[in-house]
Amino acid sequence: MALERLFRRNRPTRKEDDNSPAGLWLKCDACNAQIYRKDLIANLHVCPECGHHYSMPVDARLDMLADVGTFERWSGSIRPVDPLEFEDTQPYTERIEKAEQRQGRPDAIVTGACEVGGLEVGIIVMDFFFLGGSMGSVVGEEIARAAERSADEGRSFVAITASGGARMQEGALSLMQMAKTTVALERLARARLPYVSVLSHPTTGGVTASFATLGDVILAEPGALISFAGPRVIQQTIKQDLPEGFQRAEFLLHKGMVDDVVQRKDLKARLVTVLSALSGAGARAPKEKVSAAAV
Amino acid sequence: MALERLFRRNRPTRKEDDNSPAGLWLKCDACNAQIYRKDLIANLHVCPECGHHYSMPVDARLDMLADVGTFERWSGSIRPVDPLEFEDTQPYTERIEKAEQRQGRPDAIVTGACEVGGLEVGIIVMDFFFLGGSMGSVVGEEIARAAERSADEGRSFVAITASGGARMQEGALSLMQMAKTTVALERLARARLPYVSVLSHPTTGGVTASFATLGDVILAEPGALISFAGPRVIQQTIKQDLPEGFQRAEFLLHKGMVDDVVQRKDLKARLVTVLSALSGAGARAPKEKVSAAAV
Amino acid sequence: MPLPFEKPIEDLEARIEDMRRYAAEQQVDMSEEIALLQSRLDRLKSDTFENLTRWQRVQVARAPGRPTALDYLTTAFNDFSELHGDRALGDDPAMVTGLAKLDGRQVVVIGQQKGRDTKENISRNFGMSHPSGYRKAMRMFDLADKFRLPVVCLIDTPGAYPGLAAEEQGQAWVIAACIQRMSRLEVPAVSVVIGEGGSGGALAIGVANRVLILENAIYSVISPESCAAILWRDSGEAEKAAEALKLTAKDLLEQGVVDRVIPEPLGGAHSASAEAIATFERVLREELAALEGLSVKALLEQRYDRFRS
Amino acid sequence: MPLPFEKPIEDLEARIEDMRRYAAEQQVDMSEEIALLQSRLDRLKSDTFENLTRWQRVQVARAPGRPTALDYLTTAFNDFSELHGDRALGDDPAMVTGLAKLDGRQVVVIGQQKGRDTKENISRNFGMSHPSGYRKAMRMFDLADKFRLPVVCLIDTPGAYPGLAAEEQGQAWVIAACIQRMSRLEVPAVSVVIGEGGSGGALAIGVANRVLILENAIYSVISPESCAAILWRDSGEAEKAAEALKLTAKDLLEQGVVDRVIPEPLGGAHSASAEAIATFERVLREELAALEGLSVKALLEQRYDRFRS
Ligand SMILES: [Zn+2]
Ligand SMILES: [Zn+2]
Repeated sequence: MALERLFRRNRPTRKEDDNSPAGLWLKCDACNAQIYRKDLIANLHVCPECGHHYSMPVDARLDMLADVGTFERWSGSIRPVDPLEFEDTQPYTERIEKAEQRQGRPDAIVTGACEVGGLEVGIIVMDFFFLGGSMGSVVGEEIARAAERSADEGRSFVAITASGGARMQEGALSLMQMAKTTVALERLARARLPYVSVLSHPTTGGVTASFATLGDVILAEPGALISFAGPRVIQQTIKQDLPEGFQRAEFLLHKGMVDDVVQRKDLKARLVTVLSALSGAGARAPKEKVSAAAV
Repeated sequence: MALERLFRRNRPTRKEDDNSPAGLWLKCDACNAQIYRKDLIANLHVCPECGHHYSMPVDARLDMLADVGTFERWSGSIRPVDPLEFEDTQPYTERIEKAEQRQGRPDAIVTGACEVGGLEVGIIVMDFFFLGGSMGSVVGEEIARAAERSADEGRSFVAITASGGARMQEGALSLMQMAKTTVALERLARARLPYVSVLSHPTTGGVTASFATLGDVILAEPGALISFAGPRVIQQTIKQDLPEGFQRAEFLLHKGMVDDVVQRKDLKARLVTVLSALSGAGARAPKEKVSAAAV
Repeated sequence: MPLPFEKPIEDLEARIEDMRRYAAEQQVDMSEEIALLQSRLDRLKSDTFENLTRWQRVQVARAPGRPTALDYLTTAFNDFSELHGDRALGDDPAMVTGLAKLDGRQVVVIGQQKGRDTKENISRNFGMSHPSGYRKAMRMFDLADKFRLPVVCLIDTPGAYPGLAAEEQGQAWVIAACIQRMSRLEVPAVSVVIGEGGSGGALAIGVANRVLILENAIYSVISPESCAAILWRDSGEAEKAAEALKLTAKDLLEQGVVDRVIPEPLGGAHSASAEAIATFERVLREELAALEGLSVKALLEQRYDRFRS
Repeated sequence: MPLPFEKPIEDLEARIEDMRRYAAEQQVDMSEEIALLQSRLDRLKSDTFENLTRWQRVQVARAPGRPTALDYLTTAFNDFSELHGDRALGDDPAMVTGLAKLDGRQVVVIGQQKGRDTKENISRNFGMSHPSGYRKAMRMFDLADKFRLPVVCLIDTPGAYPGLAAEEQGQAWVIAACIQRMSRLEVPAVSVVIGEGGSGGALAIGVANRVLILENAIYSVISPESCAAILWRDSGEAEKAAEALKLTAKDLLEQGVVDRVIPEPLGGAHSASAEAIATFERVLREELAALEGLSVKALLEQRYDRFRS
């Protein structure tokens, strides 16, 4: 049934996340073709048969976008705490530990500086495999710091989003990250530096409802689920099936919410075109105040 | 059938515009009640039986809104010319002459200064009975001058609109009045002086698509037809009947296009409330530049 | 209909009432007994309401009869003049906006409106806004900036509406835009959580210089029910979730999410709305007065710092 | 398929072609005759196009094969990168917007797009925008101001669409807002009427520092057909209406509605689009260069004065 497919799709390609025991081969969720994992990875985690876009690991994303050898990591110095001493079926602290071990980073984000087609860029990449890419205080703080540092250094800003939304284990503090990331973007706006957000599968909840949709230009990956409320919630609310393609990138393009849907193989080139087109003013007038209308 | 009713309605109450020969009595278009003309006029041209709002002559409108004896006329010094030497079934010049004789003013508008509940206001009232209240160079110029003078004198601005749209006999020059009136409003915005527009029946075409819908607050009279394209044009385009109440004030309130639909008897009081609420800043900082977002 | 934990209070009140009637009929003086019972009632009330569990607070925050935004706008304020419409999508009945005076001070008001009965609840969509509601709020922010009027936002929503049209019209986009627009206000802004502060739909009008909350109101990233459904895979565990989420006024003050708690009358705002609204008015007046002196720059920086930290 | 008055030209061209073929077959030199015919053809063309009636200009302005906005954007400009959507109602295919370079100068482009064939005409709604199109244009104005990029608008529309949804979504409101927003641009703006300038729907993106028009384009408050239907009560009188409305480039230059006419190749842009686009590019480059020096204040005042007078 539609909804299930909707969730079986776009699964990541990391061993523990797919159904092929050996993990050498996997069956494409979209076209059922047998794919050799190496080919999938070589093809930017896009099915060579049907072009279905799978979630992309952070490192692969950075390799794909940053000019060779230019990426310099900013994030990683702060670690999540457990302000609410939150415990459901297991303590929040344990969830974080496991995720950190599995993903090799303190939280669901990597930020840093790099060149993209020779353009100086500040970039953030969310890690959906770290507690669903949920945004807590650390993720919010890393994003805010990256935006502010990019503004200070006169860099364009790029965000690659993938998130289930706010991290509820941090309660209202996670909600506040929506405001924190939003106000931090103000620094870029005042410096007239372009911010391009790239919405990858899935981008939902508090992340979609804050910095992710505030890009001067918003690009989306094919088939990406992009929403405020998740399809399950909506279905429970309205008690009916959702239209095919609802909340998908192509649907949102039609609804006027994103500037374009871009194939992964074309993403870097498009970023270079857009960023270079918009980065004239920033260089010229980094410090000047911009009228709200123009921001 | 709906459309016809839609056009039979809201007809003016001037002798030559109704179907009662003697003109002492008339039959209400909305409820068919026999009404004594005096009662209708005493009731602000609103049917005492069903509350149907008829078009209101300019002078009656000014009497109703301006504090007694405070109205000072600004308009009337400029007269329409015939830049295109336009002639259809009769020359434009003849049409103007007849209208001027009938209405006793050079064109379809009266502007001036007055007090409304003690507040200093610049006001414009359109005359639908002068060539359908169409906006040509004179109407546009009078509006622009009134807006600028109000700004210079620190007055709030009120527009009572009633128009069939642009005056096609002046060709593209009449189209340009849409831009002229719009830029003139800028002076009020920069002085942080409030502008309230009141859309009366009918307000359509180039007037609706320019200064009329740029009020800080937009009020509409009950049952008023307010549109860009007229119902006939739309019906010819889409080849189907229009929904009941389409393009009427109440419909537009529901669609989020006007701030409220106000009974004529309550209009002055509402204007006073809104204008006094918004006229603090103008007094304080008449000359200061306002950021576009806030305008 | 009382909340579950209010039953003992209601019973005792009934007894006192009964005794009064009896004394009147029999024309005997029972004032002493009644006084004793009255003081017992007060103790019971304070014991109950000072020791409410977080889940019970959630119930109070949602209690029928609790003052809604319009109750405040028409009682604590004067000359409330509602302005409708977002000029794009429609007019959202779940978001009420307009102009009003508070103690002679002209302000722009924005309030999330729940129904005061089932019929109104349906017409108000239970206080859950569509994108047009947030667009209307942004229109009011523009108006407030242009005419230099302070902004007061009353937060009371289970959350932004999760529906087809809402998603199609970019619910996430307008919430983000509303947060951004409010953070750019060049005038003082005060937000008050008067009932339910439901997630991003509440925060959208909560990016104020001062964020207040009523004693029994809640503010949370997710409803206890949804949280329980996700983490415990059982929405019946809402009580546990409410405890874990630490979503009461007291919790939020400790977390620094809110700046001040507005006390409610003993027994909750729903038991004495006039008194609750009066206290609200007094506190709001203080808060607006305190912000009045600040420059545009100071207001922007204070708001930036408050939400950046 | 030629326009009615192009028939003689087409006939003569056919004859010349025929004679060339004949000469080639027979291997006889008829260059002299052909040269004579060729010069006669040139005279015929210039006679025809210099003396077009206004109604004939209207037909040229609407001629199939006449370059559309996208033809200019993809030929006269480089690196055209289309940006979609208004972030509120949808993405209007009748209004194409994005980023592009003209001779190395980065600009924001907005163009009203008719179809180049019936299928595209239907998908583009014959170049008639809905409110989302004007909202998208306003988004581009914001982008242009923020990043200090000049704006180029290509006008080619019968008018804003007169339909149910368009009215419901406030067609009049967005046109007024678009006129106002464009008048506030803090960057240079040039609008070019490349085909049909239809009423308010055209003016909405025509509040520029410089307004240009192609030699055979038109700009009018109302279409000749509608004007005839209203004033002559017979849309068949469109020819009379076209004459009365004085809507040609030459007329508008005299009326001061446009600032400059861009010449078209003999026979009209539809007969030699490459040449037409090349001329367009050259003129537009001059115009943008001329505005480059001006301050924000100067740009705003120049635009204010241009449309205020
Ligand atoms: Zn596949
Ligand atoms: Zn009646």
